[in-house]
Amino acid sequence: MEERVITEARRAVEAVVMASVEPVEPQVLAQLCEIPVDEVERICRELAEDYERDGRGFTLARVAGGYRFQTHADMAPYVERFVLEGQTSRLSGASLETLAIIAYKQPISRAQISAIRGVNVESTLATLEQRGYVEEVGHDPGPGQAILYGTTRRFLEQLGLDSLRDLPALADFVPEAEVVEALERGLRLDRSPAGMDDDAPIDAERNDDSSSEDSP
Amino acid sequence: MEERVITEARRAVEAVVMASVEPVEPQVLAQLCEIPVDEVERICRELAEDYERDGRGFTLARVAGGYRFQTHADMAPYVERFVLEGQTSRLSGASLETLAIIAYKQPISRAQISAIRGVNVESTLATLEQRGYVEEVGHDPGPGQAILYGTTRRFLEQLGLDSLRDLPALADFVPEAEVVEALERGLRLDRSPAGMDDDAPIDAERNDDSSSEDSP
Amino acid sequence: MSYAVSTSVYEGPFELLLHLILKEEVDLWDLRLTEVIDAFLAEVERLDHVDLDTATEFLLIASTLVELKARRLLPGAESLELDEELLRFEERDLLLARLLECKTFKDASGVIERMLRAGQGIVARTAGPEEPFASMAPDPLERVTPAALVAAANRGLVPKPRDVVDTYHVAPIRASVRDAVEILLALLPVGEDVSFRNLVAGIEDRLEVIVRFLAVLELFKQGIVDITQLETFGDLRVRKLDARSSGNGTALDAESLDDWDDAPSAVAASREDH
Repeated sequence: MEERVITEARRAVEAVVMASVEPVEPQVLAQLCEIPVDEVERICRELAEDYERDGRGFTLARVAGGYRFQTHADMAPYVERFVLEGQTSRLSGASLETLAIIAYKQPISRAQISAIRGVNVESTLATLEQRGYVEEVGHDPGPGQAILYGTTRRFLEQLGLDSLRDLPALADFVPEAEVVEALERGLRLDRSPAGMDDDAPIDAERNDDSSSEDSP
Repeated sequence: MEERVITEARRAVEAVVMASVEPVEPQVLAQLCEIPVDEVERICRELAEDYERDGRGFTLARVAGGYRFQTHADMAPYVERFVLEGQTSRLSGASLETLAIIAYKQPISRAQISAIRGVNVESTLATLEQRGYVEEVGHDPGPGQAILYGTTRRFLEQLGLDSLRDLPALADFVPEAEVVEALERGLRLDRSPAGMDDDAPIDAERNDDSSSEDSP
Repeated sequence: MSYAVSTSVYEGPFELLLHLILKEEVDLWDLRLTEVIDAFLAEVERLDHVDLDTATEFLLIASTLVELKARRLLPGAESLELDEELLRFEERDLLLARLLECKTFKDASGVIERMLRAGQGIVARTAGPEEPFASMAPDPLERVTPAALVAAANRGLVPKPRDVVDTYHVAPIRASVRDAVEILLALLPVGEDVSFRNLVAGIEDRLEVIVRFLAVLELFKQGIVDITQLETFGDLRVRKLDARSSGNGTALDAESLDDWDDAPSAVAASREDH
C-alpha cells in the first residue's frame, strides 16, 4: 500500500478514535479510511508503539472489541486525583433544571417536561435515567399512554433527604392568569381537545432544527 | 526546572486532559503536577507543536480557558462521516446575526437586539438558547429588569476560541466608505424638484435574483 | 407561544432596505410613494409563510419611509423651518446609522458562521476517564444541595416573560381625525372649491396637517366632500357637496370614525394573538 495512503489513514484513525466516546471497532475504522481491516490493526499497533516510544501520557488500547485512547498506567496517580476532585462529574445547568422539574412535578411525561423547559429533553432524560436519578413510574391514563417519570430512592439518598416531602418549598409565583392557563394547557394532555401526542410539545414548530439540549 | 520533572509533568498533562470531559484549566493542571502555571502553558504549547510535527490526527487546543484534545482540522471529512448524528443543522441567517450581535454586545437585552435587527428576535433567541450558544446572564439594573443575554462556554468551544477576546474585532466589519456613501446616496434628502415626477425604476421583479442570497 | 418561520429571503426591514439601496441602487427619495409601498408589499408577498411579526416590521419600516417622504409632499415643504430641516436630517442619520449597524453585524455573522462550520469538523474528546477511574468519580448529585435543586426548579418553572409590544416608534397622538373632521365640516362652505393649503393654513404641527389630510380622505370616503387634483403633486381642491345632490346626505357616519380611534389598539391586539 502506498505510503501516502497509510499516513492519511493513520491520522484518520487517530482523529476518529479521539472523537469517539465508545471504543471504535476496527471494521468501522477500515470502512471510514477505505483500507482493509488488517491494515487498521497494523496501524493501531504502530500508533500504540509510537506513543510508548515517545513517552506519551496516553496509549491506544484495544478494549471490548474496539480501539480507544486511555491514560498510561504510569499516570494513574494524577488521573486518580483529578477524577476524585470531581472535575469530570458535574451536572450541567440544563440537567439539573430537568431533574428539579421532575422532582417537583412528578409523575410527569417527557412532553410535559419539554413544554416547561421549551427544549427537547430526550437525551437529558436518558442521562438522568442512566445515572439512576429518575425512572419510569407509570403511564398516563389518557390517550397516548405517555410514560411518566419520577425520581428514585437513589436521588433522595444522594441529596440526603428522607422523602420528597423534605424538598424545600417552591417559590410562590404570581404569574398572570393567562400564563398559568397556557402552562396548564401544555401540562394537561388529557384535557386538550386537540389530542396532542407525547412527542409533540405545544411549541413543536419552534424546534426548527434537530438539536437537543446538552447532555451533562 | 529539572528535565525529569518536566518530562513527568508533560505526561501527566497528557493523561489528565485525555481523562477530562471538558477543557482543563491550566491552574488545575499546575496544581496536579505541582508546577507553575507558566510551565503548564509552555508544556501545552510544546505538546501541540509535537503533535503537529509528528503529523498526528489530533491536536491539543486551548479553548474556553482550558486545554482539550480535539481532532485535527484536516481530518474533518473522516470525523464528519463518523459523527453523523452529532451534526446540527445550519443556523439561519437571522439566528447567526442575532448570535453575532450578542457575541459582540453582551450583556444585551432582547429589546436591544430587536432594535438593531429591526425584527422581533424571540424565536431566534429561543433557537440559540436551545443550541446552548447563548444564555441568560443577568438582569438590567434599570426599570423593567430586562433579562440580559450573553454567549456560553459552549459557544466558545464550538468556535474553538479561548475567550471572547479572540473574536475578530468588530471594527473589521464596519462597512467601507463606498457602502456608507451608497447608503447616504440612497437616503439623501436634498434632491432636484424636477426629479419628483420621474418614474423612478423599481419593481418587484427586479429583486428576483436575491432569493439565493440567504437560505434560512 | 410563538413559532419560528424563517423562510423569508429577507429577515427584516433593514435587510430589505440595505438590499434595495446597495444592490438595486435605488434612491428611495426618487420613488413615488406608491412604488415604495408596492416594493414592500411585493417583498411581503414573496415570503412563503408570512410571520406576523415580520410583516408588522416590514409595515413599520415602510411607513417610516412613507412618513419621511410624505413630509416633503405636504404644503409648505419649501419653507421648512430650520428646526424641521435639522429634524429631517436627524431622522435620516438615525436610519443611516441603523442600516450601517445592521450591515456591520450581518458581515460579522458571516465570519461567525464560518468559524462555527469549521468547528463542526473538529470534535473534542469527551469520552472522559476509563475504568477504574470512571467509577471513582463522585456522584454529581453529591455536590448538589436541596437548596440548589429548588433554585433550579424555580428557574425552570418560572413562566417565561411575555412578549411586550414595543411601541418606541409610535408617535404620541396629539391630534385626532375625529376632531379634524368636525373642524373641516365647520370650515368648508357648501359647493365651493377650497384649496387644501388654505384648510391647513396657520397649522405648524406637521402631524396635525397629516391628520387634517386624513380627515379630508375620510369625508371623501363618506361622500361628504369631493376632491380634485389637476396634476400630480398639484394643489388639492376640496369641495363640500350639497346634502341634497349627494345620495346619502351629509350625515356624518360617526362609527366610521371609530376606526381611526381604535387603530393602534387593533394592531396591539393582533400582536397579542400571535
